[in-house]
Formats: sequence, C-alpha cells, structure tokens
Amino acid sequence: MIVDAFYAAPALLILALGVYTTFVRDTFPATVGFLAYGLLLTVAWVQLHGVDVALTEAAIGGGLTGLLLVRASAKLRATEAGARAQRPSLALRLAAAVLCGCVTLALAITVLTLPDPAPSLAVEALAHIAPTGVGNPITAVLMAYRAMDTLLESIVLLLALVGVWSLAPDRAWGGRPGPRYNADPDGILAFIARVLPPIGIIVGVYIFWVGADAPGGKFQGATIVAAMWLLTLMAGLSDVPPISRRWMRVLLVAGPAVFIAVGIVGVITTGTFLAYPDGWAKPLILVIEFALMPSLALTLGLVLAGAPERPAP
Amino acid sequence: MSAVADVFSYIAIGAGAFFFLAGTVGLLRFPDTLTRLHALTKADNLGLGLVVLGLLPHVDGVLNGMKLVVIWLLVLLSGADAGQLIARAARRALRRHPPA
Amino acid sequence: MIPDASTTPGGWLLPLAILMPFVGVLAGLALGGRHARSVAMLTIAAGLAAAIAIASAALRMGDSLVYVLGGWSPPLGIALRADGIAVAMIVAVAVVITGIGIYARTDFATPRGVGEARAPMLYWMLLLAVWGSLNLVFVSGDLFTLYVALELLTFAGVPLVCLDGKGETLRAALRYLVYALAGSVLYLLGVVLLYAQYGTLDIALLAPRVSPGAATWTAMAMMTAGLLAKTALFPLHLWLPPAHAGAPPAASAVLSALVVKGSFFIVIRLWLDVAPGLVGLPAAQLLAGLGAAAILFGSVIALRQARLKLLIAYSTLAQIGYLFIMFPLAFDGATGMFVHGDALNAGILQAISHATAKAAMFMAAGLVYKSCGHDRIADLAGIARASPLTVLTFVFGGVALMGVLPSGAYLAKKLLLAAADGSGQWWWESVLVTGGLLTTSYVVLVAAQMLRRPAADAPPRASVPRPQELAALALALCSLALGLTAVFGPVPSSFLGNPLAPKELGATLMTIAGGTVLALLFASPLPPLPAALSAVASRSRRVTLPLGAVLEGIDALLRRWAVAGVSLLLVALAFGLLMHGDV
Amino acid sequence: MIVTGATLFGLVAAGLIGVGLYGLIVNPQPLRKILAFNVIGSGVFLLFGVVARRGAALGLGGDPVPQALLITGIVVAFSATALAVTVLLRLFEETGSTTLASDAPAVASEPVVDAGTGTAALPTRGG
Repeated sequence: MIVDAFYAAPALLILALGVYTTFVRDTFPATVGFLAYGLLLTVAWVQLHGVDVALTEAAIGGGLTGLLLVRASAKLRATEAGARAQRPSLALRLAAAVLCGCVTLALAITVLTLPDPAPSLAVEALAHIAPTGVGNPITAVLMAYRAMDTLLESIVLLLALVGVWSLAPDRAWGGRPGPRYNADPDGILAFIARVLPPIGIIVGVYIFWVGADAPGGKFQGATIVAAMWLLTLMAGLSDVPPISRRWMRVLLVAGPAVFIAVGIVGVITTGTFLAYPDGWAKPLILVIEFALMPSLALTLGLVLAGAPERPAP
Repeated sequence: MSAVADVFSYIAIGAGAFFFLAGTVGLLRFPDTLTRLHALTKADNLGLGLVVLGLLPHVDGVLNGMKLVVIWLLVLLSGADAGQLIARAARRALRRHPPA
Repeated sequence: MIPDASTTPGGWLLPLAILMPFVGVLAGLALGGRHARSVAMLTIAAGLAAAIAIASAALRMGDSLVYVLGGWSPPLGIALRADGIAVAMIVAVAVVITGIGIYARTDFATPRGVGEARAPMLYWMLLLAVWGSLNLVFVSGDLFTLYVALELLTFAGVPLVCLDGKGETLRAALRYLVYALAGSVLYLLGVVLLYAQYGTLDIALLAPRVSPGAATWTAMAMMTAGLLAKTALFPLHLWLPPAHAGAPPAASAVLSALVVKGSFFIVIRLWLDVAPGLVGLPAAQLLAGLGAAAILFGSVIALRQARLKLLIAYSTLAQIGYLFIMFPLAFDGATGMFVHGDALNAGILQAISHATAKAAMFMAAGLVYKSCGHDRIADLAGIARASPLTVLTFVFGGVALMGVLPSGAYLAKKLLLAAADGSGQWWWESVLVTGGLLTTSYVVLVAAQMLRRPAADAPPRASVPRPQELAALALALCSLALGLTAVFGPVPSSFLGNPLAPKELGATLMTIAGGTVLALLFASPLPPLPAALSAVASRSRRVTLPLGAVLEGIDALLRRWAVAGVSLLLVALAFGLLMHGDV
Repeated sequence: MIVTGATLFGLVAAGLIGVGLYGLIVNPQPLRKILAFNVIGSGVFLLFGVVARRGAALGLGGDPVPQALLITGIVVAFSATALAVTVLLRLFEETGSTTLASDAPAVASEPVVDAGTGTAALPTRGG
C-alpha cells in the first residue's frame, strides 16, 4: 500500500488519539486527549479541502466541546473509582468488541467501494450561485438552498439552552448561571482577559464577515466572540447576567426571529417562504446573519455557562 | 529571486520544524512540569516564528502576510499565559502534595 | 422528470405548521413568565386550525401537498411533502396536543405572586417544540432535515422527563438522552452513506435511484437500528419505563403518546418510501418479531407493576410493539416491494389510536394521583366514587386499546388480520389476537381495582379539577370513536360491523373473558377474589407467576446499559444480514 | 494498491466509529459515554468529509452541500453534548453519584421514595 505521508501522519495520529481517549483509564486525560484530537481533526479538514468545516471543528467541535468535557471531568473526578467497578463482564466486552469490529469492517468495505466518479452537487451548487449574491458556495447552501436547515439549527441551539436552563433548581430560577469565578485581579488570567477580547472580537467579526465569499461564517465567528466572553467570566472580570433579564431573552430569540421574518418577507414579495426577491438576496442574507451572530454568540456562551444556580437578589 | 526566496523558506521552515521537534522531545523527556513547560513554550514560540518567517516570501499581498504575523503574535501571547497558568497550578499542586 | 418537485396549492400550510409552534417557543421565551402559557394556548388554537386546513386542502387536492422551500427544488433545495399518512398524523398530533394543553393548564400555571416559575414556563415551550418537531418529521422530504427534526424532538423530550428535577428522573433523562444520541448518530451515519452513493437526500429522488448493494444495506440497517433505539422497540427499550413513568403526567402523556411516534414514522419513510424494494420480507419478519416480543414482555411485566404509571409505561412498550406488526403485512409478494395500502393505514391508525388513548390514560393516572395522593394499584378502591370521570377515562382509553368496536384499534386489527390472511402469514394473526388479550388483561386488572368498594376506614379521596377530567375523557373518546373514520376515510367501511350483533358482541365478550383469565394468571399482586375462584387461580399461578418473574428478569437484564448497547448493534447486524440474504 | 488521502481518512473514520461505539457501550462512566459519542460523531463527520472531498468539481475543493451539512451537524452535536453534560453534572449534584446502572425505575409521583436523600446527601460541589 502506498500512502501519501502528508495524509498518513495526521490520519494515523487521529486514530491513535481516538483509541487513547476511549481506552485510557482516567477521564481527565481522556478529555485532554480529546482536545488534541479536535486540533488534529482540524488539520484533517484542511487536507480534505473543507476549510469552513475546519474552522467549525476548531471552534465548536474541538474547542467548545473540549472545554465542556474537560471542565466536567474535573468536577466528576470523585466518581471515577466507583464507576470503574461497574465495568461489564468479559463476555459482554468481547461481544461488543466483535460487533464494533463488524461495523468498522462494513464501513471500511463501503469506503473502499465508494462509487467512482462520486455523485456530487458541486456543479449544481455553482450553477445557481449567482442569484444568491454570495461567493462562498457553502454559504449559498446554508443561507439559500438549504436555509431551512440553518433556521432549524439555530432553534436546536436555542432549545439546548432551554434544556440546560430547565435543569436549574427551582430556587435558582431566574438567577445567574454557573459559579462566580474568583481570580487574582492582578494575575495572568485577568491580564489576558483584558488584552485578548478586543482582538478576539475583531477576529470573530472578521471571520463572520468574510464568510459570504471565503471560508468563515456566523457560527465560527460567534464562537470566537463567545469564547472571549467566557474568558472574561473565568477571569472574574464580569458575571453572567441573571437569566430573567428581558434584554437577554430578546437578544437570544432575535436571530431566529429575524430569520423567520425574512422568510415571511419572501412570502410577501415572491410568494415563497425563505425565497429572496431578485437582487435582494445578498442584503437580506446579511440582515439574517447580522441578527443571528449576536444571538448565536450569546446562546453559545450561556450554554457553556450552565444551569442557573445562584438565586437572583 | 524566487530561487533565493525558496532557499530562505526551506531553511527557515526546516529550522522551525527542528525547534518543534526539540520542544516535543523536551516535553517527553524532561523530568517535571516546569522544565517541560520551558521546553515547550520556548521551542514552540521560536518554531512557529521561523515557520511564519519562512512562509512570508510566498504570501500574496501585504495583508495576508500581516495575518500570519498576527497569528504568531497571538500564539506567543496565549502560549506565554497558558504556560504561566500551568506553572502556577503545578506549584500549587506541589505545595499540597510535596514529593516524598 | 420529478413529478412533485413544485409547490402545490395549499402547500404553504406545511411550513406554517412547522414554524408556528417554534414561533410560539421564541415568543414564550422572549415574553417569559406567565405569558408563556397564554402564548402556548394561542399557538395551540392556531396550530389546530392549520392542521384542519391541511387536512381539507389534502382532501381537495386528492394528492400529496408539496412545498418547495425558497423555490430551490431538490436535490439542491428541500421540499416538504405531506402524503395521506403525514396528514393523518398532523391532525392526530394537533388534537392530542390540544387535549394535553387543556389538561396541563392547571398543572403548569404560574403560582400567584411569582413573576416567573421554572417548570410552568418551560413546560409550554417544550410542548410546542415537540409539536413543531413532529410536524417537521411528518412533512420533511429530506433525510438530513429529518435528522435535525429527530434531534429537536430529543432535545425537547429530555427536559420533559426531568422537569421535576429529582435525582431519579435526572438519571432517567440521562439514560434516555445518551441512548437516543447513539440512535441518532447511527441514523446520521446512514444518511452519509446514502449521500455517498446517490448524491441526494431527497426521499422522492432517492426512491428511483437506490439499488441493491452493501453500502445501501449497511445504511438502511444502521438507520433502522438507530430509529428503533429512539422508538424504544424491544429489546432497545432500556430508557423507556423510568423516563415515561417518572415524568409529570402531562409530560408523560407527550412522551408516550407522541414523541416515540416520530422515529417510528421515519422507519416507515425509510422502508416504504426510500427503499421499498430493497429491504425484503425477512427483515420485515424480524421487525415484526421484535414487535411481538415487545407485546409479550411489555404486557406481562405491566401486569406485575405495583404503580399505575409504571403499568402504563410498560403498556406503551407493548403498544409500540403492536405498531411494527404491520411491516411484513405491507409487503407485496408480487412486486417484492413494500406498498402503501391497508396494512400501512392500519399501522398509522394504530399509532393514532395509541396516541389518543395513551395520552388519556397518563392524564387519568395523574388525576388518580391527585385524588388518592399515590398511584399504588392495590389501593385504588373508592376512586370510582370520588372521580367517576377519571375512571371512565381510564376504562375508555383501555377499551380503545383492546380493539373493541368502534375503536381505531379495532379497525386496525381487522385490517391487519385481513392482510395477514391475504398473504398467508397466519402467525401474525395469532400474535394480533394474543396482543389484544394481553392488552385487555391489564386494563381489566386496573379497572377491577378502581371499581372496588373502599374499606370503611379508607381515607377520603379528593376531587379533581373538572377541565382536566374532561380533557382526558375527550381524548379517550376520540380513540374509542376512531373506527368511525372508516365511514369517510380511505379504509373500506365494510370492516365496521354492528357492535351489538351477536358475532361482534361475542368477540368483545371473548376478548374480555380471555383478558380476565390472563390477568388472573399473571397479575402480581392479585386483587381480592371470591374463594372458589382464587383456589382455581392459585393452582395455575404456581406455573405462571414464575414465568412472569422470568420475563421480568430478562427485561431487567436487557435494560442494563452494556446489554442494551450490544443489542443495538446486534439488531443492526441482523437487519444488514437479512437484507443481504433476501437478494 | 494506492490509497489516496481521502480514502485513508475514510478508513480512519470507519475505525473511529467502531472504537467510539465500543467506548459508548462498555465504559460505565457517563462522561466517557458522552466523549465516545463525540468520537463516533467525528468519525461520521469525517466520513462525510471524505464524501465531500470526492465530489470536488469545477475548481471547488469539495462538494459544498455535504460541507454545509457538516457545519450544521457539528453544531447539533455540540448542543447534544452540552445538554448531556449539564444533565450529568446536575445528576451528580442531586444524588452524589453518576451511575446509569440503576435498575429501579423511578416514579416521580411518589414523594416518600427519597425524601431523605434529596437534600441530606447533597454533596459538596466543585471539590
């Protein structure tokens, strides 16, 4: 077998890290391994010419997910030993191993026998891109061809936040999510939490802005902005507002609401939901994205901040 | 001109890769957290700087070149801070559980 | 070339039906507090109207409603399609949501003096989110959009399970969430494999393109197994009993009546619409076989429960099994394909009957709890006097599930029996009849306890709010009268006989008698009986009780996490092999 | 046999899905199950990325439709992880354990079940 080393190195490292995070005994190293795994996956996405996906993976798949998992593993350290005692019997483990092997085998055969030439919608996606006014075909898919998926996706995220909030103890409802972080106000964390956010916000907005014509977009940009917010939270420089704040609620729903409203504009002007009238596609897409970006950043930040646990004064 | 640029790039990126390698070896071989951190931050910062330097002649447009330099600066900043934070955590852990 | 790639008249109602509930969620979140309930009530009224409008538009059209979103037709864009079964489900869900909404008004009202309370606000948003996701499941013509719909449904369902925030319900919610995520990732894997082969995810475009091959079978097997995990078909049901029994009654009703139907519906889409000629009869026999096992285990274990809500939860397990009996009967041997026809109509009718009846039963259980302060089946005596409508609701709901004239389940059973007879699959006839008897057994058991005269010193039963009783009763009556749809529906009305004719009456009485015998044999503990009867019963019970205990033991084993995980992959493997073997 | 870069990633994806499934089934720690779900998820995404790469045409490095779906998929998987982790942490706070092995099905409408343990056994949080 001849394999290009350029591909082989990251591919094999990814597999190795996947195995490591699954089989290593303790959970904390497993989650740290997952962080590295996410970074290497980002490299894989670049090699697979999916730069938009690479940005998403780095920001959300590896970054935010990794942060969630690492933090949870630190909190749950005390449960490790008890859980280990509940390992299933050898017979079950063997059965699971054999069946998982079957899955891998079936998938490997499928990969090796994928149709050639591969079916693709690339030609079609490019053929219809002109009326959307955007240059990045992925943005055209997300904001025009399959705009419904993107609208639903923003609702999925919001629903996840509703789910997270639903876990609040009743006494804390309406209060502030998560613990109040106390860090040394002259420490290094406070320093970077003062220096980095202005730069980070510019980078986030930039990534959002170039998304129309180049790799980037609102989800990736919003994640960076949310990360900056989380940084100031963890450095103790700011606190999460209580979830009962009206302005926060309005900001959360503004993005999906504007998306639906623009869809209805389509009904009025063209007779079709989520259609853009001629020549207005680009400005309307920008309207949606400008409304979505802050909603997404806020939602992502709040999802990570967790369930309300401090009652409002 | 381009040949000179190519040679420059090869040398710079090669040197950068060497520093990455050295840093990784240090990470694996050094005895404790602080020395490992030392190896990692120093070598990586320098390594990435050299790689960026090597790439600069091949970048089209000043703006893209500046982006590369900014990336290096951001990594310097975050690397230095993360190093500090880890070192403090290590010191705290050492105080709580002194080595036998 | 693609006949239905353009918007039809009335098609605009489809995005409306999906988005209205979600707009309600957004408005409820923004307005907050006690407004959430008002918003939900408005949305329910509008959504019910939209569902009726969809039904009448579909009847006028005489064909599927189609809406091409944004004017981008598939494969690049997404089309929404509502065929007959989708329209039926949309209407049924709207009716059930309305009933549950009226019932929950009392349970989830923001207390006086409080600006905003957690559960009373969030319940309404989750209810609406379930509704929007289900409508999306029914009309989406795109497999990836269906994936998003499945996840929306899970994210709305999980918080409903642990709305009371107690430890055990949190554990049930986590089991449900993680197992459901395993199911959806298998579904997504299948989606990826299908796109890799055929370059489209549109169901109508896929149907003519799919061809036999390892990749397609792998995809179908993975997706089916994943969806069954989300539907909680035996043996992939580890999460269902604690989740459905532990939630507040108004949430249990949503979860048991509606949420599991979403993934069930996608199985139909896959088997009958995406690849009707590829799956083959052996795989369908396996699917229905799992259904038969679900009926047996669910019913017998239901008879051994001490608590009413757990009994109803296990009844759901059995009734889910019932839904899958239709697959081998929908197979047309002549063409080698699964076809839309009487068997499918029966399956959908069964799903709707169960949705209405089960919602009513969980609501009745909630009222029983309110009235008695507990839901121990052995201590229900006297409830019939305190709250006769509640008892009536439970009995009507139960009778509707038993398959007695003129219930929807009766009609469904007749259609399935005819289909089984027509295709020579006699064994499913006996499964169907036995299933009816088993359903009857636990209904009779509970009814007998409810109707008992209370002891003289029994604590008084509290009365329960009238609107709640009426909402539950209305849903039970809907289920009981569903058979009448045959008069104007797509189902031949010849199946509807006179309920008082000797033949029908005899069948009804036989069902009840058989069910009573089964209850006497398997129920644990047994209600007090006349001495003679109890002597006969106890002799036979020496055999049947250990049998029940064995089934319960197997169930406990299957619901252990690692076993359920292995079962999931085994089911996928079995489907893959059977699909291979057929060609 | 010449294995192209895309195919190699496809094979790695197949491996990751198998490994992740094993972790999901066998590891008793719920957080590890959530982690394993993410490994399976990224395997599925990687497979989709390979499909996208093979669909490259007209100067595009990959088929933009699956790439766009991938972005949606990653966000959905993140939402799922966030919800699961929060439920898990709350379960730990409420009961002091995280096991999913409990066989005793819960009945919410029975307040006597764990009236005592609900508050008394509340563990100290945050270590």
